Amino acid sequence: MIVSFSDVVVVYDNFPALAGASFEVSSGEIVLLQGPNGAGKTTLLRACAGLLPIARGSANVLSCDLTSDRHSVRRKVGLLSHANGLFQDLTVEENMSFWSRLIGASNQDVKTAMHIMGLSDRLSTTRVANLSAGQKRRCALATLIVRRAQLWLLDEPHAGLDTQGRDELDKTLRAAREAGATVMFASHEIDRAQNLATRSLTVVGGLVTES
Amino acid sequence: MSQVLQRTSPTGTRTTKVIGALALLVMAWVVVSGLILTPQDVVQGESVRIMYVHVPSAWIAYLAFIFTAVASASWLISKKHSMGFDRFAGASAEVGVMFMAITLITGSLWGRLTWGEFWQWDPRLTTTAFLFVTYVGYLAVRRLEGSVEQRARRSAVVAMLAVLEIPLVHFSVVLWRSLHQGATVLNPNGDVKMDDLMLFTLFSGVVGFTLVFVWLVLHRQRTMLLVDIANRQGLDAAIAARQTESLVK
Amino acid sequence: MKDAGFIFGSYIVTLGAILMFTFATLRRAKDSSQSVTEKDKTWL
Amino acid sequence: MKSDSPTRVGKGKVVTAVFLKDIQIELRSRVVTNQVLPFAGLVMVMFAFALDNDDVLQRVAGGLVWLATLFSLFIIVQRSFAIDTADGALDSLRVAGIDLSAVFFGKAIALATKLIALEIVLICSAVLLYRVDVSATGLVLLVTCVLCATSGLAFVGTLYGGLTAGAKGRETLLPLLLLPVVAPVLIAATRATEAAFGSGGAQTSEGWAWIGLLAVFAAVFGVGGSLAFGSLIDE
Repeated sequence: MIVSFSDVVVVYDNFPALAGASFEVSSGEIVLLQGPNGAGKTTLLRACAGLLPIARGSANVLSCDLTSDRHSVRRKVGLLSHANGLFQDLTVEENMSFWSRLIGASNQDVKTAMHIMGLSDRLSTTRVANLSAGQKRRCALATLIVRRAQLWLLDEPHAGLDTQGRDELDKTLRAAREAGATVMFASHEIDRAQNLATRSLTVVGGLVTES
Repeated sequence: MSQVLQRTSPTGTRTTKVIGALALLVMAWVVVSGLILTPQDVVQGESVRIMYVHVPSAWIAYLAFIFTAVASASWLISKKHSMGFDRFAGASAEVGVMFMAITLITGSLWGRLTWGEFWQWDPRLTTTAFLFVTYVGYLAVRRLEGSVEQRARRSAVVAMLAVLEIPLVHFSVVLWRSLHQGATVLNPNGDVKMDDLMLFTLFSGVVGFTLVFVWLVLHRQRTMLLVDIANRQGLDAAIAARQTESLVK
Repeated sequence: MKDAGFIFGSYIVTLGAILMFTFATLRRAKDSSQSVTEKDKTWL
Repeated sequence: MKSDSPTRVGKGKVVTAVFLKDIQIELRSRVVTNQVLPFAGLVMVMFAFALDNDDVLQRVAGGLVWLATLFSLFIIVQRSFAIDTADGALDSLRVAGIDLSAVFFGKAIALATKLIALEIVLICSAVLLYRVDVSATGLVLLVTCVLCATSGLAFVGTLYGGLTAGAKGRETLLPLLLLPVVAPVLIAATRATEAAFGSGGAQTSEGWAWIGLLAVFAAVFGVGGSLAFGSLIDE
């Protein structure tokens, strides 16, 4: 199992965002998380990345026990959250090279990722602050591609992207899967998402059910 | 017995009752003896009476911060990270901050009478003031949002940093005052000739304040546990309420 | 007594602060103990 | 595309990357250069208005330089972490699984660089506005003092800046936590600077005792900070 949650409770400021979530994800799956706003999808993804303390239950991601150690899992996952994690005053290229230097990725990987996301040429020397929302999202996705994570966690990756960007994203995720990665993503673009996913889970009221 | 106790105070036990009664008794004695029975000092005059509350509160304040540091270190070192250490550190710091405030106020009242000034830039005073501000900051860090474990980790680390900071503050102030011998005021502390009753009253003060400290920390720490438990039970209800959201759909 | 204001003042500050802290603590204990069972009060 | 995670990066590389990133952002956004520097310079002019006496100004020049540095420190520290929290980059740093003590040193060195730029301006303005003279031996003392004091300030600034980053009420919490800690730096750096300026007939040799204190402070919080930063910034 890549991810295995059992009765997991995650608390934000006395609010149980996850209220006993149980599910499993096995290797090579592309899992869609669907559910209304505030259902706990974002919390679920962040918890998988080892960013949130597990208040109750047991959580195991990539053979790391999150209840005792939330740190060793982080190197193995890639997280795309609502925020893009970019520095507004730096150009696309500078952002890319910062994040790739931190994880020791090669220049070739950076170039490839930028090419995939259509960020070469003029855009690469544009400051992130001057990009459109969709272009920022592409840049954030490019930093994620460079990571070569074993588990991809994406929070509404389709939001803000144009059709072409969405196609590229879907292609990228399928390629990652073929290379042996596992993907979990939340989306409200149900048709496109279901087309991409191999399985879908519904998150409501901090609980996870098969759908 | 415990039923009666519960009605008066849910955090009380027979031990705390005994400590509390003893504390009341000793404190009453300190007040009576300090204000009425003891004679005035040859050098300090009547102002020596302030010493019977000032010296014990200073002692307790420093003791409290040592306890906070030791409890925080124990929390960090212990494998289980027992929350008891964290609550103890927090309770001790709260009581310590209160006694530090008392120390600073009574000290400046005493200084006004003895030196003619409310404040002297003397190393001990200055360090005490910085210690006070540092632990007010520590309490502010404890109130930052987050889980019980986050609170414990953050505040334990901040307490350890305070342990690094205080000697540096003290040393820098000592060095500062020794190099700049500006307005040195006769420090009458060493000149006090205390008779037996005065010494006994001071000693009783230390005992009485220590009893008060123990009583307060025990109760405060149990109160913290009660609050944590109540929050946890609130969480149970919140989880149940959260789960019903999925049924509505 | 000379300087009585200062001397009584320091006693009042000291005892007053201790009493206020005591009552605040007891009050908070009472407020939050309503729902807590005897079993959880490990000190009893 | 292979799915093995990239090899772990050396600490030095992370320090350099974080340092360059912070400096690059400053060079682009010019917040310190265009806002903090003029603010600090203005403070020095205001002191001159308030004290309005050449002799007094010469005497207190050292203290004013370091007081203005401290006030600016709060602004620079908050800015330094605002760039990381603005678009969730701090989360990305956490998930990157890198050694957070490397992030601590990278940010501290960048902060120190900004502070030194600021202090040069402040000291120059003290020389120009307050008519302070610095001898050659005094200059050696002054440079050493700036380096030691700045490292200490940068370490504690980064440490407590990280603790309060993203917390509610950080604008007031940061000064509350930082002020008592930096008191030794204020005292020591001021005395050393006064000795270098020869304020009030102080000898240059008097300043070196204070340099020792500044160095100990920097060392203590350099080590303490690298140990504590990770657990403060990352819950």
